[in-house]
Amino acid sequence: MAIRVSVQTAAFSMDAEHARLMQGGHAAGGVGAFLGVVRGGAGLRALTLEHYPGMTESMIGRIAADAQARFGLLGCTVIHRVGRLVVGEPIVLVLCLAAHRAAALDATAFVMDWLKTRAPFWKREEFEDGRTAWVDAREADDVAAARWARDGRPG
Amino acid sequence: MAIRVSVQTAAFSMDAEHARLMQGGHAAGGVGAFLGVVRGGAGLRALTLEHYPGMTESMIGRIAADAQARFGLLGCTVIHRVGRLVVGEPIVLVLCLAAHRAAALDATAFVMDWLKTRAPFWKREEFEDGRTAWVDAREADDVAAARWARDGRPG
Amino acid sequence: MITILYFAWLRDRLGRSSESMPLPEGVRFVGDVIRSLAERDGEYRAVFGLQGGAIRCAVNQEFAGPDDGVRDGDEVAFFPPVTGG
Amino acid sequence: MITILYFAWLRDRLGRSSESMPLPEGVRFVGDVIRSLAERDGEYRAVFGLQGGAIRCAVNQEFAGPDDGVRDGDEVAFFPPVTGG
Repeated sequence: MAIRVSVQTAAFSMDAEHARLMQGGHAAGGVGAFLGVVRGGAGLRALTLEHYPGMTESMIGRIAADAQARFGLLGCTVIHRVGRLVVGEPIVLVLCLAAHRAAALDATAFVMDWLKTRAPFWKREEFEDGRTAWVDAREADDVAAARWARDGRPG
Repeated sequence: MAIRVSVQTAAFSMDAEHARLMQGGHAAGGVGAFLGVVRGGAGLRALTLEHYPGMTESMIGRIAADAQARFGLLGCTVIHRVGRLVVGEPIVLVLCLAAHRAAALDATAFVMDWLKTRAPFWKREEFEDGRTAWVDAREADDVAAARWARDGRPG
Repeated sequence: MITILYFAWLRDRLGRSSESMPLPEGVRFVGDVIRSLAERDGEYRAVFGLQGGAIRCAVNQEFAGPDDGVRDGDEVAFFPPVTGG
Repeated sequence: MITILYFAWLRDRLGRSSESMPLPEGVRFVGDVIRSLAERDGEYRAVFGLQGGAIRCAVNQEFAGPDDGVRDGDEVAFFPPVTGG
């Protein structure tokens, strides 16, 4: 089981990450994935993402390890970008490798839900008119994460 | 809403398909994805995929349109390879673009479940010892697809 | 005339991927087509007689069952349960 | 000494991203640290007094609540609710 966590300013390649993940062997039947992008609207121009170096990587690693145990993953890659990202740019990539598609896709949802609520990132919005504002945490994200809580929560 | 369906022998690029899908505009928050690969084991060397040209494309197009309506997708790409594919090679790529991650990931599972049960593909296994055998349909796939049946089934 | 297509192990066993034939007298449904094919010799009888339950059908590229109609000019396909994805 | 880190709007409002300070007499829990910061002037009072409910904490990079302990040498971080992904 290969867990790969990266917090970086650079863009990422799904193809390259998939190729790296597949080195894990031949028992895999598929990769579930989510790629989050900066959603536009209401005059938004860009987001600037800030994080807590050290804690971010350890929290994401723990979430990935929990997903591996819970869904029997053969590999899990989480790449989260920080810095300034304009509308449409990728922010986050989660890849979960499993023998079967249901585990791969459920694990992807699990990792995203916990990433939203337990990984120390913050977003500052930057609008076309030059205004900036910190994004509030969404209560909906806590609800989404709580649905996995039967077996305890990451972190 | 851009639906793209391709049945092809050639490999595909997730990065290229993601870039194409994102041309749909700036309301998107993320892409749910599943990439299926040839799973090894029990001496398997390769699969040869055969399909029903014409019917395949129309069935997949219908499944994608159903997913769009049900989950409010902003775009959906389904690429399915045919021909001979060795263990570890990608078979199928589903990308679902949505405003929010839950819709994107649920739609991806929906498309995969119906693809397994309603798209006319058949697989012939080829083993290391030269033996070949047609793959039987899995009853589990019918069960997976049936969980979406509340609002009727594609096809 | 109707066009009949065979896929996967049906094609292998029957030794052909398609054929054209006049719509036989009295044949109005998919079930009638299956019965008329089962009346042939050799592999046809084995495939469409005993193993009928493992065969799926499409008429004009839509999934169809034994009670669905077949008309002159139709494309009728027979194949095993699908295994895509 | 403890190290205190501030992130996001806390850093903006307090005008610093970190500081070191001796562990004050009688301070044993996160809640004690928050109260001692709220006793400072200006923005500190506003941030740690009135707005305390909107602030999250980590001790040595683990999420922590007001009842969690703080010891000499710890890294204590204050930040708004997280918004990753």
